[in-house]
Amino acid sequence: MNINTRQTGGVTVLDIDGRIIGSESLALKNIIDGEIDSAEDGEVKMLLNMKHVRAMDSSGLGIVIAAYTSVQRKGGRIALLHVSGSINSLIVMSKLLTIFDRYDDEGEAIQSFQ
Amino acid sequence: MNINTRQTGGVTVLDIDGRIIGSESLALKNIIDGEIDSAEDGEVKMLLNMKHVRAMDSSGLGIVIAAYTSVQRKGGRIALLHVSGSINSLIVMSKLLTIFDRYDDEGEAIQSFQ
Amino acid sequence: MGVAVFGSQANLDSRISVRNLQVKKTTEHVIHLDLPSSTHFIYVIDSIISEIVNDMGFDKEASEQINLAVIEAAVNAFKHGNNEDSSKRTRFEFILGREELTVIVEDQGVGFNRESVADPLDPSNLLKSSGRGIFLMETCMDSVTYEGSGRIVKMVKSKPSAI
Amino acid sequence: MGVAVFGSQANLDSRISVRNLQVKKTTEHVIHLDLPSSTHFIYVIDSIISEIVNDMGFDKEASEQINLAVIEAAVNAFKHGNNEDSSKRTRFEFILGREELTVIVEDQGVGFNRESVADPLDPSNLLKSSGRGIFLMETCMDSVTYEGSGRIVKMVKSKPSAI
Ligand SMILES: Nc1ncnc2c1ncn2[C@@H]1O[C@H](COP(=O)(O)OP(=O)(O)O)[C@@H](O)[C@H]1O
Ligand SMILES: Nc1ncnc2c1ncn2[C@@H]1O[C@H](COP(=O)(O)OP(=O)(O)O)[C@@H](O)[C@H]1O
Repeated sequence: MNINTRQTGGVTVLDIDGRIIGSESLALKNIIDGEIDSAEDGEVKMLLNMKHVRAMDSSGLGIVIAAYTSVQRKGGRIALLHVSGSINSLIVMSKLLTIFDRYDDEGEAIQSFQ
Repeated sequence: MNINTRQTGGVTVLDIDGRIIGSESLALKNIIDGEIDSAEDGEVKMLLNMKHVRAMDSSGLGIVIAAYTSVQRKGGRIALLHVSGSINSLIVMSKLLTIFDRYDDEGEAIQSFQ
Repeated sequence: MGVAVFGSQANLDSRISVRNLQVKKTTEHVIHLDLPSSTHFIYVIDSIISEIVNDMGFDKEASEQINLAVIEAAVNAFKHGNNEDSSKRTRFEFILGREELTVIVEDQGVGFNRESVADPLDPSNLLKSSGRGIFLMETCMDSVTYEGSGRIVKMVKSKPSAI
Repeated sequence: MGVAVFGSQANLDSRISVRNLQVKKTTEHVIHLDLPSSTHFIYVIDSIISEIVNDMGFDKEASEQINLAVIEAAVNAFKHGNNEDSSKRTRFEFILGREELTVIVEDQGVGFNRESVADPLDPSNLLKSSGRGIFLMETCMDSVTYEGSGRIVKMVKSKPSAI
Protein backbone atom coordinates (compact mmCIF):
# COMPACT_ATOMS: atom_id res chain seq x y z
CA MET A 1 0.00 0.00 0.00
CA ASN A 2 1.16 3.52 -0.87
CA ILE A 3 -0.27 6.55 0.88
CA ASN A 4 0.24 10.08 -0.37
CA THR A 5 -0.70 12.90 2.02
CA ARG A 6 -1.61 16.36 0.69
CA GLN A 7 -3.36 19.53 1.91
CA THR A 8 -6.22 21.01 -0.15
CA GLY A 9 -8.41 23.89 1.12
CA GLY A 10 -7.45 23.16 4.73
CA VAL A 11 -8.31 19.48 4.36
CA THR A 12 -5.80 16.64 4.73
CA VAL A 13 -6.34 14.29 1.79
CA LEU A 14 -4.89 10.77 1.99
CA ASP A 15 -4.62 9.18 -1.46
CA ILE A 16 -4.49 5.46 -0.72
CA ASP A 17 -3.14 3.08 -3.34
CA GLY A 18 -3.27 -0.71 -2.93
CA ARG A 19 -4.97 -3.08 -0.54
CA ILE A 20 -6.06 -2.23 3.02
CA ILE A 21 -5.60 -5.83 4.09
CA GLY A 22 -3.89 -7.78 6.87
CA SER A 23 -0.63 -6.30 8.10
CA GLU A 24 -0.51 -3.86 5.18
CA SER A 25 -3.23 -1.79 6.88
CA LEU A 26 -0.88 -0.75 9.68
CA ALA A 27 0.75 1.90 7.50
CA LEU A 28 -2.63 3.57 7.07
CA LYS A 29 -3.41 3.37 10.79
CA ASN A 30 -0.09 5.00 11.68
CA ILE A 31 -0.57 7.89 9.27
CA ILE A 32 -4.18 8.53 10.34
CA ASP A 33 -3.24 8.39 14.04
CA GLY A 34 -0.36 10.81 13.42
CA GLU A 35 -2.63 13.27 11.62
CA ILE A 36 -5.26 13.16 14.37
CA ASP A 37 -2.69 13.49 17.18
CA SER A 38 -0.99 16.50 15.62
CA ALA A 39 -4.21 18.42 14.85
CA GLU A 40 -5.63 20.99 17.29
CA ASP A 41 -8.79 19.97 19.14
CA GLY A 42 -11.85 20.37 16.95
CA GLU A 43 -9.80 20.90 13.81
CA VAL A 44 -9.37 17.47 12.23
CA LYS A 45 -10.48 17.63 8.59
CA MET A 46 -9.60 14.43 6.77
CA LEU A 47 -10.61 13.01 3.42
CA LEU A 48 -9.68 9.40 2.58
CA ASN A 49 -9.40 8.98 -1.18
CA MET A 50 -10.19 5.31 -1.84
CA LYS A 51 -10.08 5.59 -5.65
CA HIS A 52 -7.10 3.25 -5.94
CA VAL A 53 -7.95 0.87 -3.09
CA ARG A 54 -8.28 -2.54 -4.73
CA ALA A 55 -9.52 -4.44 -1.68
CA MET A 56 -10.24 -4.02 2.02
CA ASP A 57 -10.88 -6.56 4.77
CA SER A 58 -12.54 -6.20 8.17
CA SER A 59 -9.32 -5.03 9.84
CA GLY A 60 -8.96 -2.34 7.19
CA LEU A 61 -12.55 -1.29 7.78
CA GLY A 62 -11.80 -1.33 11.52
CA ILE A 63 -9.03 1.23 10.98
CA VAL A 64 -11.43 3.57 9.17
CA ILE A 65 -14.04 3.14 11.92
CA ALA A 66 -11.45 3.78 14.65
CA ALA A 67 -10.40 6.93 12.78
CA TYR A 68 -14.05 8.01 12.64
CA THR A 69 -14.58 7.54 16.38
CA SER A 70 -11.27 9.27 17.31
CA VAL A 71 -12.21 12.23 15.16
CA GLN A 72 -15.68 12.34 16.75
CA ARG A 73 -14.06 12.49 20.19
CA LYS A 74 -11.50 15.12 19.29
CA GLY A 75 -13.86 17.24 17.22
CA GLY A 76 -13.61 17.52 13.45
CA ARG A 77 -14.77 15.43 10.55
CA ILE A 78 -13.61 12.57 8.34
CA ALA A 79 -15.11 11.73 4.93
CA LEU A 80 -14.53 9.16 2.17
CA LEU A 81 -13.91 9.85 -1.50
CA HIS A 82 -14.44 7.44 -4.44
CA VAL A 83 -15.69 4.38 -2.54
CA SER A 84 -15.78 1.63 -5.18
CA GLY A 85 -17.79 -1.57 -5.68
CA SER A 86 -16.32 -4.12 -3.28
CA ILE A 87 -15.52 -1.56 -0.57
CA ASN A 88 -18.98 -0.14 -0.85
CA SER A 89 -20.36 -3.68 -0.39
CA LEU A 90 -18.24 -4.11 2.72
CA ILE A 91 -19.68 -0.90 4.20
CA VAL A 92 -23.22 -1.89 3.22
CA MET A 93 -22.88 -5.42 4.67
CA SER A 94 -21.54 -3.93 7.91
CA LYS A 95 -24.53 -1.52 8.11
CA LEU A 96 -22.26 1.51 8.19
CA LEU A 97 -23.75 3.29 5.19
CA THR A 98 -25.25 6.07 7.30
CA ILE A 99 -22.09 6.56 9.37
CA PHE A 100 -19.64 7.63 6.67
CA ASP A 101 -20.00 10.72 4.50
CA ARG A 102 -19.07 9.62 0.99
CA TYR A 103 -18.32 11.69 -2.11
CA ASP A 104 -17.58 10.92 -5.74
CA ASP A 105 -16.25 14.39 -6.56
CA GLU A 106 -13.18 15.79 -4.82
CA GLY A 107 -14.21 19.47 -5.18
CA GLU A 108 -17.57 18.75 -3.61
CA ALA A 109 -15.93 16.78 -0.80
CA ILE A 110 -13.49 19.64 -0.02
CA GLN A 111 -16.37 22.18 -0.14
CA SER A 112 -18.31 20.13 2.42
CA PHE A 113 -15.59 20.85 5.02
CA GLN A 114 -15.86 24.67 4.69
CA MET B 1 -3.80 -16.69 -23.90
CA ASN B 2 -5.70 -14.86 -26.65
CA ILE B 3 -4.62 -15.13 -30.27
CA ASN B 4 -5.93 -12.82 -32.96
CA THR B 5 -5.24 -13.81 -36.58
CA ARG B 6 -5.19 -11.20 -39.34
CA GLN B 7 -3.92 -10.85 -42.94
CA THR B 8 -1.67 -7.92 -43.88
CA GLY B 9 0.08 -7.62 -47.25
CA GLY B 10 -0.27 -11.38 -47.84
CA VAL B 11 1.24 -12.19 -44.45
CA THR B 12 -0.65 -14.01 -41.67
CA VAL B 13 -0.04 -12.05 -38.48
CA LEU B 14 -0.78 -13.76 -35.15
CA ASP B 15 -1.17 -11.23 -32.33
CA ILE B 16 -0.51 -13.26 -29.21
CA ASP B 17 -1.71 -11.96 -25.86
CA GLY B 18 -0.84 -13.67 -22.57
CA ARG B 19 1.58 -16.38 -21.53
CA ILE B 20 2.95 -19.10 -23.80
CA ILE B 21 3.29 -21.47 -20.87
CA GLY B 22 2.31 -25.03 -19.91
CA SER B 23 -0.96 -26.24 -21.33
CA GLU B 24 -1.91 -22.72 -22.44
CA SER B 25 0.57 -23.03 -25.32
CA LEU B 26 -1.56 -25.67 -27.04
CA ALA B 27 -3.92 -23.02 -28.43
CA LEU B 28 -0.98 -21.40 -30.22
CA LYS B 29 0.28 -24.74 -31.56
CA ASN B 30 -3.15 -25.59 -32.99
CA ILE B 31 -3.52 -22.27 -34.76
CA ILE B 32 0.01 -22.33 -36.20
CA ASP B 33 -0.40 -25.94 -37.39
CA GLY B 34 -3.74 -25.06 -39.00
CA GLU B 35 -2.23 -22.11 -40.85
CA ILE B 36 0.71 -24.16 -42.11
CA ASP B 37 -1.50 -27.09 -43.17
CA SER B 38 -3.93 -24.91 -45.10
CA ALA B 39 -1.25 -22.94 -46.97
CA GLU B 40 -0.05 -23.99 -50.43
CA ASP B 41 3.46 -25.45 -50.63
CA GLY B 42 6.09 -22.72 -50.54
CA GLU B 43 3.59 -20.05 -49.57
CA VAL B 44 3.62 -19.91 -45.77
CA LYS B 45 4.21 -16.31 -44.64
CA MET B 46 3.74 -15.94 -40.93
CA LEU B 47 4.57 -13.19 -38.47
CA LEU B 48 4.23 -13.89 -34.72
CA ASN B 49 3.56 -10.65 -32.88
CA MET B 50 4.94 -11.20 -29.35
CA LYS B 51 4.29 -7.64 -28.13
CA HIS B 52 1.78 -8.77 -25.50
CA VAL B 53 3.42 -12.05 -24.54
CA ARG B 54 4.19 -11.73 -20.84
CA ALA B 55 6.11 -14.97 -20.41
CA MET B 56 7.22 -18.04 -22.32
CA ASP B 57 8.66 -21.35 -21.13
CA SER B 58 10.63 -24.03 -22.96
CA SER B 59 7.49 -25.75 -24.27
CA GLY B 60 6.29 -22.41 -25.68
CA LEU B 61 9.68 -21.92 -27.31
CA GLY B 62 9.43 -25.50 -28.61
CA ILE B 63 6.20 -24.60 -30.41
CA VAL B 64 7.86 -21.67 -32.14
CA ILE B 65 10.83 -23.86 -33.14
CA ALA B 66 8.52 -26.59 -34.44
CA ALA B 67 6.67 -23.97 -36.48
CA TYR B 68 10.01 -22.77 -37.87
CA THR B 69 11.08 -26.25 -38.95
CA SER B 70 7.66 -27.12 -40.47
CA VAL B 71 7.74 -23.91 -42.47
CA GLN B 72 11.31 -24.67 -43.60
CA ARG B 73 10.13 -28.07 -44.84
CA LYS B 74 7.02 -26.77 -46.59
CA GLY B 75 8.66 -23.66 -48.03
CA GLY B 76 7.91 -20.17 -46.81
CA ARG B 77 9.05 -18.07 -43.94
CA ILE B 78 8.19 -17.29 -40.33
CA ALA B 79 9.37 -14.19 -38.45
CA LEU B 80 8.95 -12.70 -34.97
CA LEU B 81 7.75 -9.19 -34.11
CA HIS B 82 8.35 -7.27 -30.85
CA VAL B 83 10.39 -9.86 -28.95
CA SER B 84 10.66 -8.42 -25.42
CA GLY B 85 13.15 -8.74 -22.54
CA SER B 86 12.51 -12.11 -20.96
CA ILE B 87 11.58 -13.81 -24.23
CA ASN B 88 14.66 -12.42 -25.88
CA SER B 89 16.71 -13.84 -22.98
CA LEU B 90 15.10 -17.23 -23.51
CA ILE B 91 16.10 -17.17 -27.20
CA VAL B 92 19.61 -15.96 -26.35
CA MET B 93 20.12 -18.63 -23.65
CA SER B 94 18.95 -21.30 -26.09
CA LYS B 95 21.43 -20.06 -28.73
CA LEU B 96 18.67 -19.49 -31.28
CA LEU B 97 19.42 -15.82 -31.92
CA THR B 98 20.62 -16.49 -35.47
CA ILE B 99 17.69 -18.78 -36.32
CA PHE B 100 14.77 -16.40 -35.94
CA ASP B 101 14.27 -13.23 -37.99
CA ARG B 102 13.12 -10.60 -35.52
CA TYR B 103 11.61 -7.15 -36.13
CA ASP B 104 10.57 -4.24 -33.95
CA ASP B 105 8.53 -2.51 -36.63
CA GLU B 106 5.51 -4.19 -38.19
CA GLY B 107 5.76 -2.36 -41.53
CA GLU B 108 9.38 -3.41 -41.91
CA ALA B 109 8.50 -7.00 -40.97
CA ILE B 110 5.70 -7.16 -43.57
CA GLN B 111 8.02 -5.60 -46.21
CA SER B 112 10.60 -8.32 -45.58
CA PHE B 113 8.14 -10.94 -46.87
CA GLN B 114 7.64 -9.21 -50.28
CA MET C 1 -31.10 -18.84 -21.42
CA GLY C 2 -30.21 -22.52 -21.37
CA VAL C 3 -33.95 -23.34 -21.55
CA ALA C 4 -34.40 -21.58 -24.88
CA VAL C 5 -31.59 -23.61 -26.40
CA PHE C 6 -32.99 -26.93 -25.24
CA GLY C 7 -36.62 -26.03 -26.06
CA SER C 8 -38.66 -28.55 -24.07
CA GLN C 9 -38.81 -29.56 -20.44
CA ALA C 10 -37.87 -33.10 -21.40
CA ASN C 11 -34.66 -31.93 -22.98
CA LEU C 12 -33.88 -29.71 -20.02
CA ASP C 13 -34.20 -32.69 -17.71
CA SER C 14 -31.89 -34.80 -19.83
CA ARG C 15 -29.35 -32.01 -19.76
CA ILE C 16 -29.47 -31.98 -15.97
CA SER C 17 -28.94 -35.72 -15.67
CA VAL C 18 -25.99 -35.59 -18.05
CA ARG C 19 -24.48 -32.89 -15.90
CA ASN C 20 -24.95 -34.97 -12.77
CA LEU C 21 -23.26 -37.89 -14.45
CA GLN C 22 -20.31 -35.69 -15.27
CA VAL C 23 -20.04 -34.58 -11.66
CA LYS C 24 -19.70 -38.19 -10.56
CA LYS C 25 -17.08 -38.94 -13.18
CA THR C 26 -14.94 -35.85 -12.60
CA THR C 27 -12.32 -35.99 -9.87
CA GLU C 28 -12.36 -32.90 -7.69
CA HIS C 29 -9.05 -31.07 -7.79
CA VAL C 30 -7.55 -30.38 -4.40
CA ILE C 31 -4.82 -27.83 -3.73
CA HIS C 32 -3.03 -27.79 -0.37
CA LEU C 33 -1.08 -24.85 0.94
CA ASP C 34 0.52 -24.36 4.29
CA LEU C 35 2.11 -21.21 5.60
CA PRO C 36 3.84 -19.68 8.61
CA SER C 37 1.20 -17.88 10.69
CA SER C 38 1.97 -14.26 9.95
CA THR C 39 -0.38 -11.73 8.39
CA HIS C 40 2.63 -10.79 6.27
CA PHE C 41 1.78 -13.85 4.14
CA ILE C 42 -1.78 -12.73 3.38
CA TYR C 43 -0.43 -11.77 -0.07
CA VAL C 44 0.11 -15.48 -0.86
CA ILE C 45 -3.50 -16.31 0.05
CA ASP C 46 -4.81 -13.30 -1.82
CA SER C 47 -2.98 -14.23 -5.01
CA ILE C 48 -3.77 -17.96 -4.99
CA ILE C 49 -7.49 -17.53 -4.23
CA SER C 50 -7.80 -14.79 -6.89
CA GLU C 51 -6.33 -17.13 -9.49
CA ILE C 52 -8.50 -20.08 -8.42
CA VAL C 53 -11.80 -18.15 -8.60
CA ASN C 54 -10.75 -16.75 -11.96
CA ASP C 55 -9.95 -20.27 -13.23
CA MET C 56 -13.30 -21.57 -11.96
CA GLY C 57 -15.17 -18.80 -13.74
CA PHE C 58 -16.82 -17.06 -10.78
CA ASP C 59 -18.13 -13.61 -11.70
CA LYS C 60 -16.57 -10.41 -10.35
CA GLU C 61 -18.91 -10.02 -7.40
CA ALA C 62 -18.65 -13.64 -6.25
CA SER C 63 -14.87 -13.48 -6.71
CA GLU C 64 -14.59 -10.45 -4.44
CA GLN C 65 -16.80 -12.15 -1.85
CA ILE C 66 -14.74 -15.35 -1.85
CA ASN C 67 -11.52 -13.37 -1.71
CA LEU C 68 -12.74 -11.42 1.33
CA ALA C 69 -14.03 -14.51 3.15
CA VAL C 70 -10.79 -16.44 2.63
CA ILE C 71 -8.68 -13.50 3.80
CA GLU C 72 -10.86 -13.10 6.92
CA ALA C 73 -10.49 -16.82 7.70
CA ALA C 74 -6.73 -16.64 7.15
CA VAL C 75 -6.31 -13.58 9.37
CA ASN C 76 -8.34 -15.28 12.13
CA ALA C 77 -6.21 -18.43 11.91
CA PHE C 78 -2.97 -16.41 11.95
CA LYS C 79 -4.02 -13.97 14.69
CA HIS C 80 -6.53 -15.67 16.98
CA GLY C 81 -5.67 -19.33 16.35
CA ASN C 82 -1.89 -19.16 16.15
CA ASN C 83 -1.25 -15.80 17.88
CA GLU C 84 0.88 -14.62 14.96
CA ASP C 85 3.52 -17.17 16.00
CA SER C 86 5.21 -17.78 12.67
CA SER C 87 6.61 -21.12 13.84
CA LYS C 88 2.99 -22.34 13.96
CA ARG C 89 1.49 -23.44 10.66
CA THR C 90 -1.82 -22.58 9.03
CA ARG C 91 -3.13 -25.11 6.52
CA PHE C 92 -5.36 -24.29 3.57
CA GLU C 93 -7.25 -26.76 1.41
CA PHE C 94 -8.93 -25.58 -1.77
CA ILE C 95 -11.33 -28.11 -3.31
CA LEU C 96 -12.17 -27.11 -6.87
CA GLY C 97 -15.41 -28.92 -7.63
CA ARG C 98 -17.39 -28.74 -10.83
CA GLU C 99 -20.27 -26.98 -9.06
CA GLU C 100 -18.61 -25.27 -6.12
CA LEU C 101 -15.44 -24.18 -4.39
CA THR C 102 -14.73 -25.40 -0.85
CA VAL C 103 -12.03 -23.73 1.24
CA ILE C 104 -10.86 -25.23 4.54
CA VAL C 105 -8.57 -23.28 6.88
CA GLU C 106 -6.99 -25.02 9.87
CA ASP C 107 -4.83 -23.53 12.62
CA GLN C 108 -2.91 -25.03 15.56
CA GLY C 109 -4.72 -23.03 18.26
CA VAL C 110 -7.21 -24.06 20.94
CA GLY C 111 -10.30 -23.16 18.93
CA PHE C 112 -13.27 -21.08 20.09
CA ASN C 113 -17.02 -21.17 20.28
CA ARG C 114 -18.82 -19.52 17.36
CA GLU C 115 -21.95 -19.04 19.54
CA SER C 116 -20.16 -16.79 21.98
CA VAL C 117 -19.08 -14.27 19.31
CA ALA C 118 -21.08 -11.03 19.54
CA ASP C 119 -23.28 -9.88 16.64
CA PRO C 120 -21.43 -7.02 14.87
CA LEU C 121 -24.77 -5.64 13.58
CA ASP C 122 -26.06 -5.10 17.10
CA PRO C 123 -26.31 -1.28 17.47
CA SER C 124 -23.99 -1.36 20.47
CA ASN C 125 -21.29 -3.06 18.35
CA LEU C 126 -21.71 -1.12 15.13
CA LEU C 127 -18.83 1.27 15.81
CA LYS C 128 -16.45 -1.33 17.26
CA SER C 129 -13.24 -1.53 15.26
CA SER C 130 -13.25 -5.35 15.18
CA GLY C 131 -15.54 -8.38 15.36
CA ARG C 132 -16.82 -8.43 11.76
CA GLY C 133 -14.69 -11.21 10.27
CA ILE C 134 -16.91 -14.24 10.86
CA PHE C 135 -20.02 -12.23 10.01
CA LEU C 136 -18.47 -11.25 6.65
CA MET C 137 -17.40 -14.84 5.92
CA GLU C 138 -20.98 -15.98 6.58
CA THR C 139 -22.41 -13.18 4.45
CA CYS C 140 -20.08 -13.79 1.51
CA MET C 141 -20.14 -17.60 1.36
CA ASP C 142 -23.04 -20.03 0.92
CA SER C 143 -22.05 -21.97 4.01
CA VAL C 144 -19.50 -21.61 6.81
CA THR C 145 -19.07 -24.40 9.36
CA TYR C 146 -16.62 -24.91 12.20
CA GLU C 147 -15.01 -28.21 13.15
CA GLY C 148 -12.25 -29.28 15.54
CA SER C 149 -13.59 -27.02 18.36
CA GLY C 150 -13.23 -24.00 16.04
CA ARG C 151 -9.66 -24.65 14.82
CA ILE C 152 -11.01 -25.66 11.41
CA VAL C 153 -13.36 -23.57 9.30
CA LYS C 154 -14.95 -24.91 6.12
CA MET C 155 -16.53 -22.52 3.62
CA VAL C 156 -18.44 -23.34 0.45
CA LYS C 157 -19.48 -21.15 -2.48
CA SER C 158 -21.47 -22.51 -5.44
CA LYS C 159 -21.00 -21.32 -8.97
CA PRO C 160 -23.96 -19.26 -10.21
CA SER C 161 -24.51 -21.78 -13.02
CA ALA C 162 -24.94 -24.49 -10.42
CA ILE C 163 -27.68 -22.75 -8.44
CA MET D 1 28.91 -0.26 -3.55
CA GLY D 2 28.62 -1.45 0.03
CA VAL D 3 32.38 -1.00 0.45
CA ALA D 4 32.20 2.76 -0.21
CA VAL D 5 29.61 3.24 2.49
CA PHE D 6 31.56 1.39 5.14
CA GLY D 7 34.91 2.90 4.13
CA SER D 8 37.43 0.54 5.70
CA GLN D 9 38.01 -3.17 5.55
CA ALA D 10 37.57 -3.39 9.32
CA ASN D 11 34.08 -1.93 9.12
CA LEU D 12 33.18 -4.14 6.22
CA ASP D 13 34.14 -7.17 8.25
CA SER D 14 32.05 -6.09 11.20
CA ARG D 15 29.08 -5.59 8.91
CA ILE D 16 29.45 -9.13 7.65
CA SER D 17 29.51 -10.62 11.11
CA VAL D 18 26.43 -8.66 12.14
CA ARG D 19 24.69 -9.94 9.09
CA ASN D 20 25.64 -13.52 9.88
CA LEU D 21 24.26 -13.09 13.38
CA GLN D 22 20.98 -11.92 11.93
CA VAL D 23 20.83 -14.93 9.65
CA LYS D 24 21.15 -17.20 12.65
CA LYS D 25 18.44 -15.36 14.57
CA THR D 26 15.91 -15.18 11.74
CA THR D 27 13.68 -18.19 11.20
CA GLU D 28 13.42 -19.11 7.55
CA HIS D 29 9.86 -18.96 6.34
CA VAL D 30 8.70 -22.10 4.59
CA ILE D 31 5.64 -22.30 2.33
CA HIS D 32 4.32 -25.71 1.23
CA LEU D 33 2.05 -26.22 -1.71
CA ASP D 34 0.81 -29.40 -3.23
CA LEU D 35 -1.16 -29.77 -6.42
CA PRO D 36 -2.77 -32.30 -8.75
CA SER D 37 -0.27 -33.08 -11.54
CA SER D 38 -1.78 -31.24 -14.46
CA THR D 39 -0.15 -28.47 -16.46
CA HIS D 40 -3.53 -26.76 -16.14
CA PHE D 41 -2.40 -25.74 -12.64
CA ILE D 42 0.76 -23.98 -13.80
CA TYR D 43 -1.16 -20.73 -13.20
CA VAL D 44 -1.09 -21.43 -9.45
CA ILE D 45 2.69 -21.89 -9.47
CA ASP D 46 3.16 -18.85 -11.67
CA SER D 47 1.17 -16.61 -9.37
CA ILE D 48 2.64 -17.82 -6.08
CA ILE D 49 6.27 -17.67 -7.22
CA SER D 50 5.74 -14.21 -8.74
CA GLU D 51 4.41 -12.92 -5.42
CA ILE D 52 7.21 -14.55 -3.42
CA VAL D 53 10.04 -13.10 -5.52
CA ASN D 54 8.34 -9.71 -5.38
CA ASP D 55 8.06 -9.96 -1.58
CA MET D 56 11.73 -10.98 -1.29
CA GLY D 57 12.81 -7.99 -3.37
CA PHE D 58 14.46 -9.78 -6.30
CA ASP D 59 14.98 -7.47 -9.28
CA LYS D 60 13.03 -7.84 -12.52
CA GLU D 61 15.62 -9.97 -14.31
CA ALA D 62 16.17 -12.36 -11.39
CA SER D 63 12.40 -12.58 -10.90
CA GLU D 64 11.86 -13.63 -14.50
CA GLN D 65 14.65 -16.19 -14.22
CA ILE D 66 13.24 -17.73 -11.03
CA ASN D 67 9.75 -17.75 -12.50
CA LEU D 68 10.96 -19.59 -15.60
CA ALA D 69 13.02 -22.14 -13.64
CA VAL D 70 10.15 -22.96 -11.26
CA ILE D 71 7.70 -23.36 -14.13
CA GLU D 72 10.13 -25.67 -15.96
CA ALA D 73 10.56 -27.78 -12.82
CA ALA D 74 6.78 -27.91 -12.30
CA VAL D 75 6.08 -28.92 -15.90
CA ASN D 76 8.73 -31.67 -15.65
CA ALA D 77 7.21 -33.01 -12.42
CA PHE D 78 3.68 -32.93 -13.88
CA LYS D 79 4.60 -34.37 -17.29
CA HIS D 80 7.65 -36.60 -16.93
CA GLY D 81 7.40 -37.49 -13.24
CA ASN D 82 3.67 -37.95 -12.84
CA ASN D 83 2.64 -38.45 -16.49
CA GLU D 84 -0.04 -35.74 -16.17
CA ASP D 85 -2.00 -38.10 -13.92
CA SER D 86 -3.95 -35.59 -11.87
CA SER D 87 -4.54 -38.10 -9.09
CA LYS D 88 -0.77 -37.99 -8.48
CA ARG D 89 0.47 -35.08 -6.38
CA THR D 90 3.35 -32.69 -6.98
CA ARG D 91 4.79 -31.01 -3.87
CA PHE D 92 6.45 -27.61 -3.77
CA GLU D 93 8.47 -26.18 -0.93
CA PHE D 94 9.48 -22.52 -0.99
CA ILE D 95 12.10 -21.58 1.62
CA LEU D 96 12.27 -17.81 1.95
CA GLY D 97 15.67 -17.18 3.49
CA ARG D 98 17.18 -13.83 4.32
CA GLU D 99 19.86 -14.26 1.67
CA GLU D 100 18.31 -16.66 -0.83
CA LEU D 101 15.24 -18.44 -2.07
CA THR D 102 15.21 -22.24 -2.23
CA VAL D 103 12.54 -24.06 -4.22
CA ILE D 104 12.09 -27.83 -3.97
CA VAL D 105 9.79 -29.70 -6.35
CA GLU D 106 8.95 -33.34 -5.72
CA ASP D 107 6.92 -35.73 -7.86
CA GLN D 108 5.71 -39.32 -7.37
CA GLY D 109 7.41 -40.74 -10.45
CA VAL D 110 10.36 -43.09 -10.87
CA GLY D 111 12.96 -40.36 -11.30
CA PHE D 112 15.62 -40.11 -14.02
CA ASN D 113 19.31 -39.64 -14.49
CA ARG D 114 20.39 -36.03 -15.10
CA GLU D 115 23.62 -37.26 -16.77
CA SER D 116 21.75 -39.03 -19.55
CA VAL D 117 19.92 -35.89 -20.70
CA ALA D 118 21.29 -34.56 -23.99
CA ASP D 119 22.84 -31.09 -24.22
CA PRO D 120 20.30 -28.80 -25.92
CA LEU D 121 23.12 -26.50 -27.09
CA ASP D 122 24.72 -29.29 -29.12
CA PRO D 123 24.30 -28.22 -32.76
CA SER D 124 22.42 -31.42 -33.56
CA ASN D 125 19.84 -30.59 -30.85
CA LEU D 126 19.49 -26.86 -31.45
CA LEU D 127 16.32 -27.17 -33.52
CA LYS D 128 14.65 -29.86 -31.40
CA SER D 129 11.32 -28.72 -30.04
CA SER D 130 12.03 -30.01 -26.53
CA GLY D 131 14.85 -30.83 -24.13
CA ARG D 132 15.67 -27.32 -22.85
CA GLY D 133 13.91 -27.34 -19.45
CA ILE D 134 16.72 -28.54 -17.20
CA PHE D 135 19.27 -26.47 -19.10
CA LEU D 136 17.15 -23.34 -18.52
CA MET D 137 16.70 -24.16 -14.82
CA GLU D 138 20.48 -24.51 -14.47
CA THR D 139 21.10 -21.29 -16.40
CA CYS D 140 18.57 -19.25 -14.43
CA MET D 141 19.31 -20.46 -10.88
CA ASP D 142 22.54 -20.39 -8.85
CA SER D 143 22.31 -24.10 -8.13
CA VAL D 144 20.12 -27.00 -9.23
CA THR D 145 20.53 -30.41 -7.59
CA TYR D 146 18.59 -33.65 -7.91
CA GLU D 147 17.75 -35.99 -5.07
CA GLY D 148 15.58 -39.09 -4.67
CA SER D 149 16.81 -40.59 -7.98
CA GLY D 150 15.60 -37.47 -9.78
CA ARG D 151 12.11 -37.24 -8.29
CA ILE D 152 13.18 -34.22 -6.22
CA VAL D 153 14.81 -31.12 -7.62
CA LYS D 154 16.22 -28.39 -5.37
CA MET D 155 16.99 -24.96 -6.80
CA VAL D 156 18.61 -22.00 -5.08
CA LYS D 157 18.86 -18.34 -6.08
CA SER D 158 20.66 -15.76 -3.96
CA LYS D 159 19.54 -12.18 -3.64
CA PRO D 160 21.89 -9.78 -5.44
CA SER D 161 22.57 -7.97 -2.14
CA ALA D 162 23.82 -11.26 -0.71
CA ILE D 163 26.41 -11.92 -3.40
N1 LIG E 1 -9.38 -19.45 14.32
C1 LIG E 1 -9.77 -18.92 15.51
N2 LIG E 1 -9.22 -19.37 16.67
C2 LIG E 1 -9.59 -18.84 17.87
N3 LIG E 1 -10.50 -17.85 18.01
C3 LIG E 1 -11.08 -17.37 16.90
C4 LIG E 1 -10.75 -17.87 15.60
N4 LIG E 1 -11.50 -17.19 14.69
C5 LIG E 1 -12.24 -16.30 15.40
N5 LIG E 1 -12.00 -16.40 16.72
C6 LIG E 1 -12.64 -15.64 17.82
O1 LIG E 1 -13.82 -15.03 17.32
C7 LIG E 1 -13.77 -13.62 17.50
C8 LIG E 1 -14.48 -12.92 16.34
O2 LIG E 1 -13.77 -13.07 15.15
P1 LIG E 1 -14.09 -12.15 13.92
O3 LIG E 1 -15.56 -12.10 13.72
O4 LIG E 1 -13.28 -12.62 12.78
O5 LIG E 1 -13.64 -10.69 14.35
P2 LIG E 1 -12.19 -10.16 14.80
O6 LIG E 1 -11.18 -11.07 14.21
O7 LIG E 1 -12.14 -8.78 14.25
O8 LIG E 1 -12.19 -10.19 16.30
C9 LIG E 1 -12.30 -13.29 17.58
O9 LIG E 1 -12.06 -12.09 18.29
C10 LIG E 1 -11.77 -14.51 18.31
O10 LIG E 1 -11.96 -14.39 19.69
N1 LIG F 1 10.80 -34.99 -12.80
C1 LIG F 1 11.22 -35.82 -13.80
N2 LIG F 1 10.92 -37.14 -13.76
C2 LIG F 1 11.31 -37.98 -14.75
N3 LIG F 1 12.03 -37.56 -15.82
C3 LIG F 1 12.37 -36.28 -15.91
C4 LIG F 1 11.99 -35.33 -14.92
N4 LIG F 1 12.48 -34.12 -15.28
C5 LIG F 1 13.13 -34.30 -16.43
N5 LIG F 1 13.07 -35.61 -16.84
C6 LIG F 1 13.69 -36.21 -18.06
O1 LIG F 1 14.65 -35.30 -18.56
C7 LIG F 1 14.37 -34.97 -19.92
C8 LIG F 1 14.79 -33.54 -20.20
O2 LIG F 1 13.98 -32.64 -19.51
P1 LIG F 1 13.98 -31.13 -19.94
O3 LIG F 1 15.37 -30.65 -20.06
O4 LIG F 1 13.12 -30.39 -18.95
O5 LIG F 1 13.31 -31.07 -21.37
P2 LIG F 1 11.86 -31.56 -21.84
O6 LIG F 1 10.98 -31.52 -20.64
O7 LIG F 1 11.48 -30.56 -22.89
O8 LIG F 1 12.04 -32.94 -22.39
C9 LIG F 1 12.89 -35.21 -20.07
O9 LIG F 1 12.52 -35.46 -21.40
C10 LIG F 1 12.68 -36.41 -19.16
O10 LIG F 1 13.02 -37.59 -19.82
